Amino acid sequence: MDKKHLIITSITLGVIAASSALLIGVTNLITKDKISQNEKEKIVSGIKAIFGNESKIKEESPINESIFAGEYKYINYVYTISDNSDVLIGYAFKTSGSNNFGKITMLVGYTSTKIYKSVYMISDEQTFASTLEDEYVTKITDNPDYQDVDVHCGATYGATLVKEMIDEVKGAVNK
Amino acid sequence: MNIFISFILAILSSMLIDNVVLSRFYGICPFLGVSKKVNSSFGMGLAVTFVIILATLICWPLYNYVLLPAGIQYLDTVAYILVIASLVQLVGLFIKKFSPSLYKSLGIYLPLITTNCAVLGVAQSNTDQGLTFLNSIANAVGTSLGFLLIIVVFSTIRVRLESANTPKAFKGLPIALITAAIMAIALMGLQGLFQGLI
Amino acid sequence: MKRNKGYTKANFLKGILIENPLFVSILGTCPALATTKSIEAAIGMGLLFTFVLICSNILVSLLRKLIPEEVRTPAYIVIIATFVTIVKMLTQAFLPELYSTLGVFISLIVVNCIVLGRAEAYASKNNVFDSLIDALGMGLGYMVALFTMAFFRELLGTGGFTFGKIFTFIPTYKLQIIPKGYEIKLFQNPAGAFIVFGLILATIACIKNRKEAYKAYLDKQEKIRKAQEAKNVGGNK
Amino acid sequence: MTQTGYIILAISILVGLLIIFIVSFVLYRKTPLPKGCEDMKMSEEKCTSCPNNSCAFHKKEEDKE
Repeated sequence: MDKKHLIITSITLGVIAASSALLIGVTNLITKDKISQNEKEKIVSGIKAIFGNESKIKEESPINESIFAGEYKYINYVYTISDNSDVLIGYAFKTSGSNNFGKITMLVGYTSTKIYKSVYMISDEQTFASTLEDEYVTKITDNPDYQDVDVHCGATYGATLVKEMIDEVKGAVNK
Repeated sequence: MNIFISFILAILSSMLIDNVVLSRFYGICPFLGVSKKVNSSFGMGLAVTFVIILATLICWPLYNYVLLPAGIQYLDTVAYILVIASLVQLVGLFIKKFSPSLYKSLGIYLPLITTNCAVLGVAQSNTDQGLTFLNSIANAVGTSLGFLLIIVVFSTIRVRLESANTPKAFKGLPIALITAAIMAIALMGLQGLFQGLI
Repeated sequence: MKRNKGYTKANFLKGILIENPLFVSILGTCPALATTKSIEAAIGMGLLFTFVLICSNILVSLLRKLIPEEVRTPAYIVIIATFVTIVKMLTQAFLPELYSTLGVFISLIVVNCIVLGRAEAYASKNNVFDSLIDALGMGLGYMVALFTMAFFRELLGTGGFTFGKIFTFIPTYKLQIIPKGYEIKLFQNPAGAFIVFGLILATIACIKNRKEAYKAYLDKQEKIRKAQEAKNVGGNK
Repeated sequence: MTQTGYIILAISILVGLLIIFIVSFVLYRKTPLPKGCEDMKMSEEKCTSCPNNSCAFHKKEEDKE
């Protein structure tokens, strides 16, 4: 391959790569804050699903800066929830964990009187996500005695992971 | 011990229950165009298995140790397609240079693998699902074995389909699709088998 | 096709009817079987696919004289991958519901046989306007094909059509045609996708056979009539 | 390593990947076929349906026409 031809090819490919990088960068600038805003909205709608429509986030902090600080495997964020007249009604813990079928991120809601309120699934990319959703998660939402819901439900590994997360949150709340 | 069991279960589940062709629909293009000869489809299956496992070995660390700390996860698809395409070319180069016999059996399929949806599908879903390294290897091994199994079984059935007297309109692809549907129903039954475990 | 007046119209209609990418040249079957669980997902997938196809066809035909012959495919793969990443980011931001429903299949457009095929077969040989029309035709044809698949799968699978679940700006509305307990759940499963796709291909093949048989019948009639006339002319002389 | 350091590292790795891909693509096209495989034929119908025009067997199709 003669020299000149090689240079032309590498220049054109370089221009294509640079222009595509530029295009991606520009779209990223446009969509970056919108995506994080979407995530925020998802959490707010989750909290509304757990604590009712008039609940709102009073303050939020990573777990280790909040009053529940400690050594946790799943919990990474905690939200204190209050209703419209700023009365504390409970806490929502954002937990995320994964097993060999995928990652689960969810919100676990506890009332201020340390009773398990409900669970909201933010993102469930497990392979058997739909079976987990129908067979287990719907059974433990708004069901105080989630302990005796059977874990063998066609998505056993996913269900045990969800249960471990709730138990860890229970430990944190009762601290 | 528990790790080993869950590793085997992950391979079994992505091989049989959540089969890549019949329930997740990655890799239908080669599945429909599979040729009648069993050894050629076996050759294609082996080539795809080799590329899937190699691709996962490279794509997973690339995502978690290069893209994630840099915060540019949205470039994952570009990175994966580059890795897979260059893998196919390098493997082809290697086979062409060093083993003509292997090239004779596998060489035909190498250009097809870049447009094979299963390879990129597995690499992309491994990181989208946030699997750990061990689990994504298990998923890759299970998926490629499942792909190999289904391709070989389907090519044997397709040989029988030629001699069956199907109605004129169903000749060729439509009857192959109906048999694939019956195979998918059979695999759906397997999900009950692992009800307690998976 | 030489550049006569109806070229652009034929070029556009080719994608939808004569060379429909899914039902005639059987390309891009992976997303077609997977994302046609509901009409909205199918239309969403069709829109994203058409957007990527149009952008990549335009850019490919713009650069067709610049890119040297032997590095054509890598350059096309890079261009298509860029547009797919852009589409993925846009859907994640503006249509999050569609993004979570389609999941991996948005990034699978990169390996979609149609996009690379059209880029190499058509866009690299024709000017920008023709490639744009070709991309529009192909994209619309693919969306129509996805829509028909999704129409049958959702009607039979869930007994009706739900709107507003994925495109959240439409008011949610559920049209129930088949009464609640009588729908066939199989069509929502993967096996149903194979059945619907197989049956549609069979009907197309049947129509084609029927047409050919009819034409053959007409030719036979024609031949018999000509033979008749030849005999009469021979007789009167 | 700061955030921008990671970004530069990631982008350089991606550019490296792109270069490896292009170089291997060109080399794959250049290396001659091994001795015994010149006349390898793909089954006819499969070759036409696959759109990968740059694949070696398509070249043979076009030369024939």
